[in-house]
Amino acid sequence: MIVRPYGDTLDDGAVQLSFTLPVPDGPRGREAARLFVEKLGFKHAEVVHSHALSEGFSFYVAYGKTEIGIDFDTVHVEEAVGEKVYGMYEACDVIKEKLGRKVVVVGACTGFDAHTVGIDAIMNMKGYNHHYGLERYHEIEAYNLGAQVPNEKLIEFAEKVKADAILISQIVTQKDVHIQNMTEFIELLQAKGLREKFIVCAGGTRIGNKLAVELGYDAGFGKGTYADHVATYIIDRLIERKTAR
Amino acid sequence: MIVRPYGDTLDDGAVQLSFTLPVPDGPRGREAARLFVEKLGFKHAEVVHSHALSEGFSFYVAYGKTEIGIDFDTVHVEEAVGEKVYGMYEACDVIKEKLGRKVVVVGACTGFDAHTVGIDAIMNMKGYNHHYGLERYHEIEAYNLGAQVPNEKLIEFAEKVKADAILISQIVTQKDVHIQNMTEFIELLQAKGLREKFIVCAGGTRIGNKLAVELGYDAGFGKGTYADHVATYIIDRLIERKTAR
Amino acid sequence: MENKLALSQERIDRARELAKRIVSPVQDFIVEHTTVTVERATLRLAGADGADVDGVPVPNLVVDQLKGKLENGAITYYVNALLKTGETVEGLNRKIAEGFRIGELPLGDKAAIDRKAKELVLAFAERVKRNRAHREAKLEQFKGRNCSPLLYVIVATGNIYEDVKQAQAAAGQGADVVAVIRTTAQSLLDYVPYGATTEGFGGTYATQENFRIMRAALDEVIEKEQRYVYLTNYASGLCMPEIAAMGALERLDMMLNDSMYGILFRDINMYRTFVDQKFSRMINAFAGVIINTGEDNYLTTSDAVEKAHTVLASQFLNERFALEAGLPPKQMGLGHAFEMNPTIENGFLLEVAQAQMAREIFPDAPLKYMPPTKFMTGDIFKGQVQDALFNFVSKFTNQGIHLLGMLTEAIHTPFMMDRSIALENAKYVFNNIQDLSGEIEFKKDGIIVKRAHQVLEEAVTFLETIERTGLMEAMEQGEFAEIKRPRDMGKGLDGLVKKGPEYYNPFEAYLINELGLKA
Amino acid sequence: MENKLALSQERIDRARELAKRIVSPVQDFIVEHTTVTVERATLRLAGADGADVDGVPVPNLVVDQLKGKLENGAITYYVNALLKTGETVEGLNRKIAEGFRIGELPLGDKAAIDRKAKELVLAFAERVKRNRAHREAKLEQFKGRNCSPLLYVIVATGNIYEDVKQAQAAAGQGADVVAVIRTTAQSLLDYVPYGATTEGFGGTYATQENFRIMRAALDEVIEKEQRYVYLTNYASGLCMPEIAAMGALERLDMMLNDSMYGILFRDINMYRTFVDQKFSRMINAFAGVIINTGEDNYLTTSDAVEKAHTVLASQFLNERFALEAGLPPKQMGLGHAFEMNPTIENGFLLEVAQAQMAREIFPDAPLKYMPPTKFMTGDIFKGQVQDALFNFVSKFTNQGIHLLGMLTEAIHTPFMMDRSIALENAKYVFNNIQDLSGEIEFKKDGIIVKRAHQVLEEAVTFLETIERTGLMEAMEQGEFAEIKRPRDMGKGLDGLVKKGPEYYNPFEAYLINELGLKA
Ligand code: B12
Ligand code: B12
Ligand SMILES: Cc1ncc(COP(=O)(O)O)c(C=O)c1O
Ligand SMILES: Cc1ncc(COP(=O)(O)O)c(C=O)c1O
Repeated sequence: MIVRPYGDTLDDGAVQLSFTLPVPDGPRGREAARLFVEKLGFKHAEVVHSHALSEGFSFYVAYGKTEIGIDFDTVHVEEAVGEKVYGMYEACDVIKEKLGRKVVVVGACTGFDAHTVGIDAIMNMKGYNHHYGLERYHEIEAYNLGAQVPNEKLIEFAEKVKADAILISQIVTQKDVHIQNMTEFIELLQAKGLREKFIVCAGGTRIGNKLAVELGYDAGFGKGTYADHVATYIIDRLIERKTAR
Repeated sequence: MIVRPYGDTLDDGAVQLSFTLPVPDGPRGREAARLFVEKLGFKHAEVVHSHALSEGFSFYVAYGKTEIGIDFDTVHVEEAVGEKVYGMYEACDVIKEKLGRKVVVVGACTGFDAHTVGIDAIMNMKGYNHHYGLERYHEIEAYNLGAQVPNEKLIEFAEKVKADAILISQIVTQKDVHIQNMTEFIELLQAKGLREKFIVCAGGTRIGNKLAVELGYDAGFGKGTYADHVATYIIDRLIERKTAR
Repeated sequence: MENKLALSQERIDRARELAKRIVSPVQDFIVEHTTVTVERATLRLAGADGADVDGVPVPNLVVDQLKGKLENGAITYYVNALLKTGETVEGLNRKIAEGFRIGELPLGDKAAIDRKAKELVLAFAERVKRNRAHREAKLEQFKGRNCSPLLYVIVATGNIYEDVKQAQAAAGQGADVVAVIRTTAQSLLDYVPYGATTEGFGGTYATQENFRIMRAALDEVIEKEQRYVYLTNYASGLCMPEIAAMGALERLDMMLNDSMYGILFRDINMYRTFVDQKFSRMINAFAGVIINTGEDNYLTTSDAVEKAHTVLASQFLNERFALEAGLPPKQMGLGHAFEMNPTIENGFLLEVAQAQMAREIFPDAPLKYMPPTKFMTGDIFKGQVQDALFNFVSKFTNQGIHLLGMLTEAIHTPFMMDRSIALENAKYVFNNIQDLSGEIEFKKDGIIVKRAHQVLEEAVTFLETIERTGLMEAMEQGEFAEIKRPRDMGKGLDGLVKKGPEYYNPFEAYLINELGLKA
Repeated sequence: MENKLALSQERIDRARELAKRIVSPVQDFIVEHTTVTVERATLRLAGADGADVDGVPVPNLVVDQLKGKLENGAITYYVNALLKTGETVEGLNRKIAEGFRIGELPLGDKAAIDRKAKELVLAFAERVKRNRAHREAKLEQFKGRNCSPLLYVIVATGNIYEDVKQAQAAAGQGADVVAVIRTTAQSLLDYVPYGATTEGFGGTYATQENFRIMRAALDEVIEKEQRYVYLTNYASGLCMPEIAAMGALERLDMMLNDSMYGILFRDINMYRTFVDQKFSRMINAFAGVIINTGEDNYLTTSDAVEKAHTVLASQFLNERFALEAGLPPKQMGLGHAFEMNPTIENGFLLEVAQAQMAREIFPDAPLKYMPPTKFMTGDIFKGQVQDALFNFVSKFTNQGIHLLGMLTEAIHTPFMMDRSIALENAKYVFNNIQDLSGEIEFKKDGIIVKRAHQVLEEAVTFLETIERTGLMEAMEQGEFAEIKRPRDMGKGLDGLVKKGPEYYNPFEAYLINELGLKA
């Protein structure tokens, strides 16, 4: 099924846009804005507002109608975790039963990133939005190293405590600094021959499973993640590995 | 010069979009939204928000970065009036001097359109935003026929008062009703062999010179028009015609 | 009712007294007249429905056949035809649609006609009472689930089936009231189209079938969301009483129904409008339908600061006309609007003053508060903020019916997403300032208090002028909305009929009696 | 100062007294210590500047050469080198950058060193006084042209030349204050980079050259717009005093400069931070720079309702630390923030309570009010409304410095258009409610009044606990922002130096004298 944006009628293709152009405000700027929107593939483009930001910059609000659509049947997303998510108690029961030992998890906000609220939400006792964090799981030993942890140090620590999984949080994404930092981490692991030793998960506001997997992680977790999701993922992978052996 | 949208760095091509898709909210919807934005020509597309509108519809906010640009040098707009706009007194002086007779203007909000505020802004004594309307011009005889005037009636009246110019206002544009109505007016004029007899101007929130000229009008006037603009246009055309003869 | 403005009760009473005196001569005129649409509405109440091959509705066919005889009341002939043909109502409607001319049948026994007519009156009354009871039961069942003020959105796709999707989505997102906007210029049609429709400009035709479709769709959502969802349509126009009749039959909950809107904003003849509004409001009163008046429209053409008093004066007049039609205050959605130029310093204070003033003067009316429209621009981000302040004032001054402002007001009729954005805006603001109104007092002699006093005073002065001039004369002179409307001009004048000595309308009589009006 | 909350002066005095007692032992520690960055700041005030081929700044080169000797004060050796080499300041800087080691020069005559040092002090004092006078003259010249509260925006492109474009555009659109956000983690660098920079993440390096470039750019706009535009940068971090020094020299007008932010949010050692904040604040005090404190940060990690009292308590502490450094209240931009969960019923009332409370307790401080950040989402339309309510509260409670909320807060550092949208939002709201504050009284014993009383009471209780525990111990135990910071951990501890008996710092002495502090 081809799906198109919907304004008030099926397939009208209506989209709202706003942007700045490095040209003065005025009729020519508005016409350039309209042509730009058309060039994006809009059959019908209307600039409904403009104002000057400075002598050389101007702001535009536009609405367009397009015939471009997406075949929804071909859209697939591979989330790290499926429908089935263990609650805290369930997770602990499964660990006891299927793995018979404590699971060790190490997490940190790496590189220069100091946004700990996200990783804390996953790891701290208190948790987030009424979902307890990993520290509260009886069957999980969780180490949260906090903010601005160098990749090298994190790996060292994970080796020391014989971690099953490493959790990395990256919130700042400007100039793709997260991609650099996440890539460096994986390369470091590989250089040390440790990649296969850990389940490696990344998370953060702008991180999805797709990106993380592309960068060589086992899984990625975005906005709205709870400890439950990560725990489920880690436990299921460990069980898989155990069975595979 | 090729210009691209500007977020915070020249040529970063940053654009904000929002739209609805006729699919349920969720990871697949978000991925479809992202793919849609990419398909519009964005190299980098990020869906930063989604929420459900109903079971089958969902809303997306996205930011994208594109390399698509517009060659600003080739963007030309032909406005009805140039830099030089007469003020009221100046306009009257020019009429007296160059035409030596009163100019007759008839205006109306045509078809089913009842939005008279726009045409009133142009014609009524009081005017708009401290710009007097045509009725206040000593050298102009202005007739404002008001709302929902059938095209036929307007033409009749214009003939009766020997109008120099006819002003048409169209505000409702849903389902292109203004285009139908404006086209009908011109066809009617032509059928009666009267097209050349009048200067015919159209105006309205969503009407520009370009559209009006395409539809066979002499000129079109959009948002932010004052009586001064229309008066200037009419006077200059009348002078041209007089000189041409 | 809280009193923050210390308005003078004496001045309020004075204004009410003036309104009464202004309306009185108009009422005298009204009772002596009927109109084509009053007659058609009566026929509809009796069951006349359907349309011929050209789409001309049965009530119109009947009335057209009765040229010259309308002064006796169309219902006489319709009931006569029922008796003469022995048809059911449906059967007769079908015959009429096929060309059967009832005006030519000889009139039978008056008493028999009266008996049959009273049966039809009872059937109508029962149906409407059932509707009313259903509404009241559902409101009771889902008490406390609606927002206060009620969140009111419009749908306006032109296609009733698209409208349904949009309406259900909006109701699911929290809308309490859904209004189906009519297509551009339907108010100028002297008939009500028939059947489900899918083609309209800037709105969808008001038809009885469309009413039914939307009512059913919203009833579904009501059960799902466990919240009553009010359905609204637009009566004012050339068919005001007929649409009111259809609304009563199909359990609409609100109806745009102003005593003067058609005159001023649609150039409908004033005699016609005054007669029509009375009958339509009697129907709404009986059906428990909340009327919404159109004072907001004044401010789309006039300045909201300069002309605030005309809004208040018009509210007093609409109130008076409503009382004369048997409407209790709790069914009076008197209109006003947030239409101040956003560049005015302290505009917010003036808005608060005016909204709070309306609240205190009409304590029992569920005031209808309209959002910024005139000063909305294509700058949708700015628009969001204008709407946020509007939401704030509305909640802060305890309005009753809150029309959601759309960030795209200056651009297009609402997209599905626009409505959702508007609902989020309002729900956030309402919840965030939930109890603010009870927390705040205004400084005596401050800008807000002074402004309210000033507007009330100006309204009294304005009403005094109107009283001296006469309402019809005042409208001829352009006292309202700066629009001049000569009394013998405007659309629909030819549909005005002076009642004859034999005029017969048992529906009207029934309503007069039920509503406790003097005949 | 208006008093709407009827807060108890006795409780306010009590809190101030507690703050004084809490800060007192910390002051004792401070006066006995210096740090590498205090020494480098002193060198900068004397004129040390430039960097070697590896980019190591001259002040760092000097201090590194003086390992073990810092307890005497680095300035002794720098001035000694000036005398010994006969170089100008610039000449000496160049030599040092090329490898010249001043630590190894034998110390000359103390009196000569002191004379030369005092010359440098005078030169510094004159330059800073000139800056201050210039600012005051311009503020006088363009009086009444700034918004109240001041509209504060950030630029954060990472590239100083892009920043200039954005800053000039914003100032042209009405921004009163432009802050150049620092690159991620600059606060953890124990040196200040040199020269103009074009590469930063989420911000631009704070360098003296960047300060100069931006100051010149804004000075241009000032003349064009006939409105003063304040320039702001960020001091707190490992180089707090040095950045304050650079700011004083380059006529910055505001400086983020908190007494505890670095400890809590950057894991900088607490001894280090306490010593650094004192010297940096003395510089800011002398230069007429308004400091901004960072209480808003508490609410990014803790709950704004539960932990409101920690914000107030921290304001009392920051105030006390500031007074100890000679800062008058009018230079204290004490921080707080609109960080309440938007789903809280009556959240607006609680925000008003807290903001108004801060206003009444610190009547002379130009309070710095931070916008919603934590609860902003990718829903930019909702974000606009959150920012609108924030703008409303800020104006309504007469805040001093208003950080503009960005609708894209949860997405990216501001685009040029985001800033413009934010300015439009704030300007509209401010103008629309211009005099609202003076119009409104709060109900006695209402939600707002009670909330303010409660927060004040909780703050007093909290300060009492801190006083009992001791400030450093309390920070070790995680009393602030739920973050535990052991006193002998954290970055920069190795840069702490106990002053020797011979410690010499004529700049410090001059400031102490000028600011009327006790030595
Ligand atoms: C709080 C905050 C701060 C606080 C951080 C305090 C702290 N201890 O964390 C302070 C004030 C210190 C701060 C500083 C800065 N910040 Co900041 N900050 C924010 C803010 C307001 C909220 C972030 C937050 O706490 N979100 C709530 C948490 C719960 O959500 P989350 O992080 O997404 O986490 C969830 C998921 O992503 C996931 N998750 C996250 N990590 C992981 C890891 C794993 C393994 C898993 C499984 C899941 C997972 O689970 C979590 C729960 O669901 C955002 C704006 C916003 N509203 O998002 C800006 C924001 C993130 N900050 C930003 C910036 C630029 C900065 C600075 C660099 C500014 C500067 N130059 O000074 C500094 C420097 C910080 C640094 N060195 O990293 C930008 C980032 C822009 C970008 N896209 O690159 C933002 C978006 C603001 C903006 N628009 O400019 N910031
Ligand atoms: C006021 C108003 C009304 C009033 C009109 C009162 C009146 N006497 O005019 C009332 C309440 C009656 C009304 C009704 C309706 N309205 Co209305 N209305 C508006 C509103 C709020 C403002 C329009 C306005 O007055 N603008 C101010 C004037 C000064 O601007 P302007 O018209 O653009 O005129 C300027 C220029 O365009 C130009 N100009 C205009 N005409 C001409 C002509 C010439 C020759 C020249 C030279 C220049 C010129 O000069 C003027 C001065 O600069 C707009 C929303 C908005 N904010 O724009 C909706 C809007 C125009 N209405 C709309 C609709 C749909 C309707 C209805 C159809 C709704 C309904 N189904 O009931 C009805 C029916 C009206 C009908 N039959 O035409 C839609 C149109 C959607 C679309 N794009 O098609 C809008 C955009 C609202 C919306 N978002 O839904 N409306
Ligand atoms: C009282 C009233 N009736 C009816 C309408 C709509 O009627 P029309 O269909 O004439 O646009 C309005 C619209 O603003 C109104 O205020
Ligand atoms: C007081 C204070 N100083 C400094 C900063 C920024 O410092 P950094 O560069 O460490 O992010 C902030 C930011 O919130 C702050 O509140």
